[in-house]
Amino acid sequence: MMLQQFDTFVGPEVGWFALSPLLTLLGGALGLMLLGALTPPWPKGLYAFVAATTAGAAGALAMVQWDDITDNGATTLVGGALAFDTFAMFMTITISAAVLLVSLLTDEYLRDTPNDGPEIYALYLVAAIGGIVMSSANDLIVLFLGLETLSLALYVLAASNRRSSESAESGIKYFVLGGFSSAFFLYGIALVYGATGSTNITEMVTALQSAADLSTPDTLALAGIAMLLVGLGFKVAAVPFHLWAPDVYQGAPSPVTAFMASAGKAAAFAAMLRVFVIALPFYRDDWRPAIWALALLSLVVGSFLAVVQTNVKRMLAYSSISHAGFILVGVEAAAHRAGEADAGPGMPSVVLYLVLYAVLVIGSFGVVTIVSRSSRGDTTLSAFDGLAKRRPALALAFTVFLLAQAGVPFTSGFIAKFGVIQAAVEVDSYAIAVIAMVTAVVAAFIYLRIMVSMWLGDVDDDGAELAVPFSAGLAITAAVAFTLFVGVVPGWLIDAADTVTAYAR
Amino acid sequence: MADLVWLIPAFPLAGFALILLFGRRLGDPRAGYLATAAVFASFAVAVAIYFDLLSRPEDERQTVVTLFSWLPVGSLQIDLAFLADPLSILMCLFVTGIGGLIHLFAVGYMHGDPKFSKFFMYLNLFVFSMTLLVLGENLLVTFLGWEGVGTCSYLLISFWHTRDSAATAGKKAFVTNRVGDFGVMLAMFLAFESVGSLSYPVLNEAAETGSLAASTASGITLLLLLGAAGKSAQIPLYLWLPDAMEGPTPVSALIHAATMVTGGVFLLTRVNPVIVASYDWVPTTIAWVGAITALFAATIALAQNDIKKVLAYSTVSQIGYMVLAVGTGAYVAAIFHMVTHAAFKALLFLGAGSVIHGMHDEQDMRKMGALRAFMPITAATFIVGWLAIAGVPPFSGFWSKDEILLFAMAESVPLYVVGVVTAVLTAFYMTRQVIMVFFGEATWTSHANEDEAPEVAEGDEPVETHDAHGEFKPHESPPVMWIPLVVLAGLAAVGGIINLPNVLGIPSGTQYKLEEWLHPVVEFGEAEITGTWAYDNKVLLIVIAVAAALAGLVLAWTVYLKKRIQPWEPTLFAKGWYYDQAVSWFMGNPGRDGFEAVAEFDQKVVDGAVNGVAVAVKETASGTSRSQTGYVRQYAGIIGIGVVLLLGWFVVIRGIL
Amino acid sequence: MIAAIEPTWYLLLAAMLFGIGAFGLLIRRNPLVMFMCIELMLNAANLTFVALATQLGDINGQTAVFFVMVVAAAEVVVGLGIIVSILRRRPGATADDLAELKG
Amino acid sequence: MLAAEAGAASAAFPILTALVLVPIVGAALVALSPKSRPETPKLIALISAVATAAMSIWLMASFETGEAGFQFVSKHTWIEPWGISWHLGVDGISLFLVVLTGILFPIVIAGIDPHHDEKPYLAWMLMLQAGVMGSFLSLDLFVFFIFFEIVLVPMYFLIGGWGYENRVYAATKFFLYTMLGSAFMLVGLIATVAIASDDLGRVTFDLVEIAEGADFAASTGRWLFFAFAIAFAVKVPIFPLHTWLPDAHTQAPTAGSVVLAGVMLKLGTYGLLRFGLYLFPEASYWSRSLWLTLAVVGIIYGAIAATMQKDLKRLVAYSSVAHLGFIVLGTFAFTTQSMSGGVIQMVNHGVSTGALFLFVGWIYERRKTRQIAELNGIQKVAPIFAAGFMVVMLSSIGVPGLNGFIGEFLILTGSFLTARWWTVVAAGGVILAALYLLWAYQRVFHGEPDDDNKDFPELRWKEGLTLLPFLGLIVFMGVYPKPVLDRIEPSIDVLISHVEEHTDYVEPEPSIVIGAHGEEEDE
Repeated sequence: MMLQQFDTFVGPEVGWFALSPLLTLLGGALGLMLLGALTPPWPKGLYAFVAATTAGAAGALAMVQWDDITDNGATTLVGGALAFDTFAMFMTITISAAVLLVSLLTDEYLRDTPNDGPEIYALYLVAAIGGIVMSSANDLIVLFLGLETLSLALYVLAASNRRSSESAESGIKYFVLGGFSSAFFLYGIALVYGATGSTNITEMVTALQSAADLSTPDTLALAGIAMLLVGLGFKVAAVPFHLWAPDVYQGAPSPVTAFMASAGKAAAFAAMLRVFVIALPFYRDDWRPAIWALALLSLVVGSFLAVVQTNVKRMLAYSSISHAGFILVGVEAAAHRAGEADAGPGMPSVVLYLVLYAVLVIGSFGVVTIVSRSSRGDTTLSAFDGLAKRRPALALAFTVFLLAQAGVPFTSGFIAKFGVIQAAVEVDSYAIAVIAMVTAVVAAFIYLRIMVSMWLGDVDDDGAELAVPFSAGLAITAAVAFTLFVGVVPGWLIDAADTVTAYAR
Repeated sequence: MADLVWLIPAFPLAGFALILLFGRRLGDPRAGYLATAAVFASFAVAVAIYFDLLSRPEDERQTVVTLFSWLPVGSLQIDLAFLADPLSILMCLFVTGIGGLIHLFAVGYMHGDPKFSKFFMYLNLFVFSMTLLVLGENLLVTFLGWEGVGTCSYLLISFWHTRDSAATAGKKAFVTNRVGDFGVMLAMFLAFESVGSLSYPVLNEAAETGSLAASTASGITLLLLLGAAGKSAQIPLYLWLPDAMEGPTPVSALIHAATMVTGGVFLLTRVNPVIVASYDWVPTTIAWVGAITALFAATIALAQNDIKKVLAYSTVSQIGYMVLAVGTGAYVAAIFHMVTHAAFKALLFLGAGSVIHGMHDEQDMRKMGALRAFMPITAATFIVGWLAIAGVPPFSGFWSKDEILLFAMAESVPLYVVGVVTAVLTAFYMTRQVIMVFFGEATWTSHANEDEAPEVAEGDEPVETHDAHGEFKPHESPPVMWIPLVVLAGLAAVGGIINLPNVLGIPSGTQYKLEEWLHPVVEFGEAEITGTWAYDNKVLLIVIAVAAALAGLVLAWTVYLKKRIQPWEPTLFAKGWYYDQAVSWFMGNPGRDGFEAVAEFDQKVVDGAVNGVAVAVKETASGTSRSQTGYVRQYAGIIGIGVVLLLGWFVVIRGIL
Repeated sequence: MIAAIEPTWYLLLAAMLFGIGAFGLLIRRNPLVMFMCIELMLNAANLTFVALATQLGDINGQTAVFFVMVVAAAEVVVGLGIIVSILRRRPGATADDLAELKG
Repeated sequence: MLAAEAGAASAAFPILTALVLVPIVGAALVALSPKSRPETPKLIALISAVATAAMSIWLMASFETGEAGFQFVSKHTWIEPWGISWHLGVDGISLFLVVLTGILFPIVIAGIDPHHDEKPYLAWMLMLQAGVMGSFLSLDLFVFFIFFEIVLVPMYFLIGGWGYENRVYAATKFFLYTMLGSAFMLVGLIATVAIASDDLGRVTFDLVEIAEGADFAASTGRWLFFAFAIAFAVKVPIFPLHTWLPDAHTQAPTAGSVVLAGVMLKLGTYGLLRFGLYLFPEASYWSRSLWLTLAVVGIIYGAIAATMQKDLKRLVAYSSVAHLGFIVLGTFAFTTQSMSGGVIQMVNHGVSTGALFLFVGWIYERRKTRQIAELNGIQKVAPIFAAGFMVVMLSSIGVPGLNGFIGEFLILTGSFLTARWWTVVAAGGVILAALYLLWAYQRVFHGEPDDDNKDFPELRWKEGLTLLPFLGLIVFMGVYPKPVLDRIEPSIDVLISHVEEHTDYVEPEPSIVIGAHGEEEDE
C-alpha cells in the first residue's frame, strides 16, 4: 500500500469499532491514571474493579468482533498496520481475561504494600494494550511498538514493590536484559526490511513471493531472522534466552509474575507466530530447525532445573520455561505447514495452549500470592507445608492447577499438551514429541513435591491465620472451574482455536 | 449301581465338611467316629459297585460318570468325570477299606490330642482326594486328587506344627512332590498336544491303535515316571518320605505306606498302553529305577534305629518292587503287591504306632525290647506283618513278591538278582526290627524322655495320649486300636489268595483271580512271558525266593538274638548314603546363595538403575543451577552465545553453505 | 582518489556500533553505562534503517526511525526510574552487586 | 431370553456409563459431605460402591453368553473436532475384570478402615474405582488413555496419604514410572490415529474402527505397538520394569495393595490384549518371542526374588511379578486355551493376591511389623486366621480345585502348543511358587510363638466377613469355572482369528483328536 504522495495526504481508514477492544483498554488506562491522580483515594477495591471491568468489556467486545470476522472474513486495519482476524481476537480475549483475573488477584495483595493505587492496574491495562498490539500487528514496526509497550510496563511492574530489594533487582535485570534483547529484535527488523523492502507483513510476503527464487539465500534476511528469533526467544523465555525468567518471576510481586507468565508469554508467542509463521513462511526451512533446538533446550533445561529448586515461585518459573518448550513444539509443528493452504493443527494447538496455560499459571500464582501473604512473602516450599490442613479448598485448587500443569487428564492442561503433541505427530516430528512427553514426566516431579508438602507436610503453627480474600478467591475459583470444565468439554475451545489459521495478511 | 461311583468320594467329602463346620462341637471322639463312618460308607459303596461290575460281562466293566464339564476351552474339553472300572474299584476297595481301619485306630491313637477333630478332618479330606485320584476319568481329575493328597500329606506331616522338624518335613514333602508334579503337568500338556484330550480311554486307545507316536509315548511315560518318583518316593525324589514320619503314626500308615505313595504306581498302570507304545528302553528304565530304589532303600533300612524310619525305608524299598514290576510289564503283580503291601505295611505301622503309644512316644528301638509280654496282641499282629513282608509263605507278601521276581527274571537276570538280594535284606532288617522291639532283653527301664513327646511339646495343658499313670510301664493299647490290627493281620496273612499262581497243585479255580479281574484294564498277565526260561522254572524261582527270605531271617536271628555275629551297621547306611545331606547342603549353600544373588541383583542393578536415573537428573540439574550465578552480565553473555549460535546457524550454515 | 561512500559502509558502521553496544553491555558494570550501551544498539538499528531506506528509496524505513526514537525515549524514562530507585537504596551499586536471585 | 431383554434394556439405560459415573458422583458427594456427621462419608461411599457392584453383577447376569462382540455399547460424540467419542462396551475379555472391579471395592471399603482422614480416603477410593472401570470399558483410544492415566492420581494420594514409613518415595516412584510409560503410549496413540486416518479417510480415535479398518505397514505397526507396549509393560509389570511394584505394594495401605494387585495391574495385561494384539496383530505376533522370554524370566525371577524377601508384603508383591508373567505368557502364546487362561488368571490373581494382601495387612495391624523374622507360631494362637491364610496360599500356589490352578493350567496347556520350551521353564515356576510361599508360611505360622506373638489376636468377625467373598470365589472358580470360560472364549476366538487374518499365524490344533470327546460320555 504505497500511497504516500506528498501533495495530497490521504489518511488510512481506521475502522474504529474494530479497534474498540484496544480503545476500551486505553480508555480504562487513561481513566485510572488521570482520575486516580486527581481524585482522593477510591473506596477499597474500586481500582481493581474498574480495571477488571475494563478488561472484561474489552474481552466482550473482542467476542463481538469475532462474530463480525467469522461473517465478513479477516481484513487489516489502519492502513494494513493491524490484522483484524480471529487470531488477533483470540489473543485479545486471552489477554483481557488474564488482566481480569490478575486484577482480582492484585486487589487485596496491594493493600499491604505502599503502592496501593491506580498505577499498577493502569500498567496492567497498558501492558495488555501492548500485548494485543503485538499479537495483532501486521507490521513489524507496529509489532515492535507493541512489544516495547508491553515490556516497559512489565519492567515497572516487576520493580513495583519498593520495599523489596528482590523486586528492584528483578526489575533492573529484566530491564537490562529486555532492552538488550529488544535491541536485537529491532536490528532484526531493520535487516529483514532491507531484504524485503518493507516492514509491512503483507508487502513482505508479496515481495518474497514475487522474488525470482529463494534458493539463493539472502544473507541479510537470514541474519535478520536470527535477530528476530533472539528477541522473541527472550520474550517467551526460551533457553538459552531464559535466564531472566526465574529471577524476575521470583523477585517480582506474585500477581505481577502471574501477569507476566500469562499475558506476557501469550503475547510473545502470538508475536512469534505473526513474525515467523505468517510473515516469513518462505524461510520456514531455515528457522524451523532453530525453533526445534530452542524447544528441545527449553524442555530439558526447564524441567530439569525445576527439580532442584526450593522456592515455589522459582519452580513455577522453570516449569513455565518447560511449558514454553511445549508451545515451541507446537510452533515447530506449525512451521512445517507455514504458508500453506492447509495450515495444519500447529497454530491452533499453540493458541489453545496459550489460553489454557494462561489460566493455569494465573491460578497457580494466585495461590502463591495468598500463601505468601500469610508467610510474610516467604514462597519457599516449607511455606506450603500442611496447607491442606489449614485451607483444604485452597490446597485442592492448587492441586488441580499442578495436576493440570503435569498434563493429567480431565484438566485443561492435558488438552493443551494433547493438542501440541497431536500437531507435532501430524507433521511427523515424533522425536520432539517424545522428548516433550518424557520431560513432562521429569517436570511432574516438582508438582508432586509441592502436593506432598501441601497434603503430607505438617503445619508450622507460627504461620499466621491464612485468609483467602474474596476477590482472589473468586479469581481462583473461576480458574479452577475453567480448568476442569475445559478438561471435560474442550470441543468448543478447540473449534475456536482451529479458526485462527484463517489469518489476515 | 456303578453310576453311583461318585458316592465314593462324596462320603469323605461330606465327613470333611461336617467336621469342618461342627468339628469342635463333635469333639473327641465323636468326630473320629464320624470320619470313620464316612470312610466305611464309601467302602460299602465300593463293594457294591465291585459286585455290580463283577455281574457284567468283562468288556462292559467300565462306566464313565460325568458330573459336570470342568475346563471347556476350545479343543480342550475336560470333564469332572469318574471312571469306574476294575482297576479303580480295586483301588477304592483297599483305599477305603484299609483307610477305614486306620481311621478307627486313629480314634484311639489321637485320643486327647487338642486338635483331634482337625486331624480327622484332614484324614477325610485325604481319603476324598485319594478316591478322586484313583477314580479320575482323565489325567486332570487324577491330578486334582494327586495334588489333593499331596496337600493333605503336607498338612498332616506338619500336624504338630509347633515342632520345627515337623513343619520342615511337611514343606519338604510338598516341594519335593511339586518336582514330580512338574513332570505330570508336562505329561498332560504333551498328551493334550498329541491326542487333544486328557481322558484315559482316549489316550490309551490312541496308544493301542498306534496313532500315538512312540516318541510322544516315551515322553509321556518318562514324565509320568518323574511324577511317580515324587509321589511314590523313588530315586531321586524319595527324600521326603523318611522325614514324613514326623507326622502322627496313623498318617504314616495311611498316607505314607498304604495308599498315597502307591499313587505313582497306579498312575503308570493306568496308562500302561502308553508305556507299551513307547520305546523299549523306557520300561527298562522304569524297571531299573524301581530295582535300584528297592535295593538302595533296603540297605538304608538295615541301619535305622527309629522304629518308624525302618518301616519308612522298607516302604520305599517295597514300592521299588512295584515300580520294578511295572517296568517289567507285570502290572498285575504291581497292583497285587500294592494291595498286599497296603495290608501288611499298614499293619506294621499301626503296630509300631501301638508300640510307640504304649512306650509313651518312644520311637528308638534301642530303648525297647521284650515287649511281646506287655503288648501281646500288638506283638502277635506285628509278627504276622513281619512274616508277610519278609516273603515267608504262605503269607501274602510272599505271593506278590514272587510274582514280581518271576517277571524280573523273565526280563533280565540282573534285575532278578537285585530283586532277590533286596528280598534277603528285607527279611533281614524286618527280623532285626522285630527282635529289637519284641524279643531280647528289655532296655526301656529308663523313662522315655518326655520332650520327644509331641503332645507334651504342645504346651498349653499337658496332654497325655492316654490316662496318665505314675511310673512308666508298657501296656497294651485299647480295643479301638488293636481291633484294626487284628483285621489287618488277617488280611496280611491270607491276602495272597486273590492272585495265586498255577503251581504247587493250587486248584485251578482259585488261580489268577486278580489277573482275570484286571484283565479289561491290563491285557497281559503271565501269558506274556510264557515260554521264557523263567516261566518254565517257576518252582525253582519260588524255592530261591523262599530260601532268600529264610536266609535273611536266620541271619538276623543269629546276629541280633543269638548275638553270634557282631552286628554290621555302617554309618554309610545309617546316614542313607549321605544323599539327603548332599541335597540339603546343595539347597542350603549354592542354591541359597544363587537366590540371594538374584535378589541382590534386583535391588542393586535393576532398581539401582531406576534410582540412578533419578540421581543423575538431580545432579546434572543442580550443577547447571549452580552455574547460574545471578550476575546480569553473565546472563547477557549467555544470551550473546545464543545469538552467535543462531547467527552461525542462519548465516553460515543456511546462508553461505 | 576519493572512493565514493557505498551504502553498505553505513550498514557496516551500524553493525560495528551495534557490536560495540552489545559488547559494552557485557563488560561494563555500571548500570547507567550498560543502559547507554542499549541506547547505542538501538541507534545502530536506526542507522541501519535509514541506510537501507535510502538504498531502497522507501520512506517507511525512515519513518520507522521516529517510532524507535520515541520508544528509546520511553525506555530512558523507565530505565532511569528503576536505576535511580536502586541507586537510592544502595548508592554506587554496580550490576554485579545485584545477584541475590540466582540458581 | 434374559440377555436379549438386557440388550434392549441397555439401549434404554446406559449401564456402562453409569458404572463409570456412579463412583465419580459418589466421590463428589463424599468430598462435599458435611463435617458435622462423621459417619456420612462412609455411608455414601458404601452406597455408591454397592450400587456399582449391583450393576456390574447385573451386567454379568444379562451378558449374552457365546456372543463374541461388544455388548451394552454406548457411543456418543465427545470431542468432535478431534474425532473422539465416548465409546464404551464390554466383551468377554473385559466383563469379569469389570465385575471384579465392581465387587472388590465395596468389600475393601466396608472391610478396611483407614487409620485417619476417612473422608478424603473414601473419595480417592471411589475416584480410583471410576478410573479403573473406565479403562476396562472404553473402546476409544482417547477415553482409554485418560482413564488409564487418571488412575495414577488417586493411587498416588492413597499411597502417599495413607501408606507406611516410606510412602512418599514409593508413591512418587509409582507415579513417575507409570507416567513415563504412558508418555510413550500417548505419542504412539496419536500417531496411530494420524496414520490410521489415511486409511479410514477421517480422524477417529475409535478402537474398533481403527483395528478393523486400518492396516499398518509392518514397520510402522511395530513402532506404534512398542509405544503402547512400553506403557503396559510398566503397568503389568514385566521384567525388568517391575521395581516400582514392590515399593508401591509394600508402602500402600492394605486397601491400596488389594486394589493394586486386584485390578490395577490388570490394566497392563488387559491393555496388551485389547490395545496390543487387537490393534497391532502383526507386530505383537512378530515380537512374541521377546514377550514370551520376558514373561518366563519374570516368572522365575519374580519367584526367586520373592523367596529371598524378608518383608512379607514384598514377598507377595514379587509373587505378583511371577503370576503376571504367566498371564503375559498366555497372551503371547496365541492359543484359545492360553489366552482364555490369561484372562481368567487376571481375575484369579486379583482374588488370591488381593486376599493375601488382606492377611498381610491384618498381620501388620496386629503386630505393627511385616518382617517375617519377627513373626512365628501364629497358627498355634490363631488357628482360624492361619487356616484362612493357608487356603489363600494354596490357591496362589496353584493347587487344583482352587482358582489359581485353573488359570495357570490353561495358560501352560495352551502355550505348550506354540511355545513349548518357554512353557517348560514356566512350569518350573510352579515349583518355586510352592517353595517361597510354604517357606514363608512355615516361618510365620509354624513353630512355637514367642512372647511378641503369643497373644496374636484371632481372626475377627469383620475380617472373616471381608474374607468370605474371596474364599468363595477361590473355591468356586476352581471347581466350576465353566460359566466364566464360556463367556470369555468367544471373544478370545475372535481375537485369535483377527491375528490370523493379519499374519501367517495359524492356531495349532492337537494332532489327533480321537473319540469326539463330550459326545460319548456327556449326558
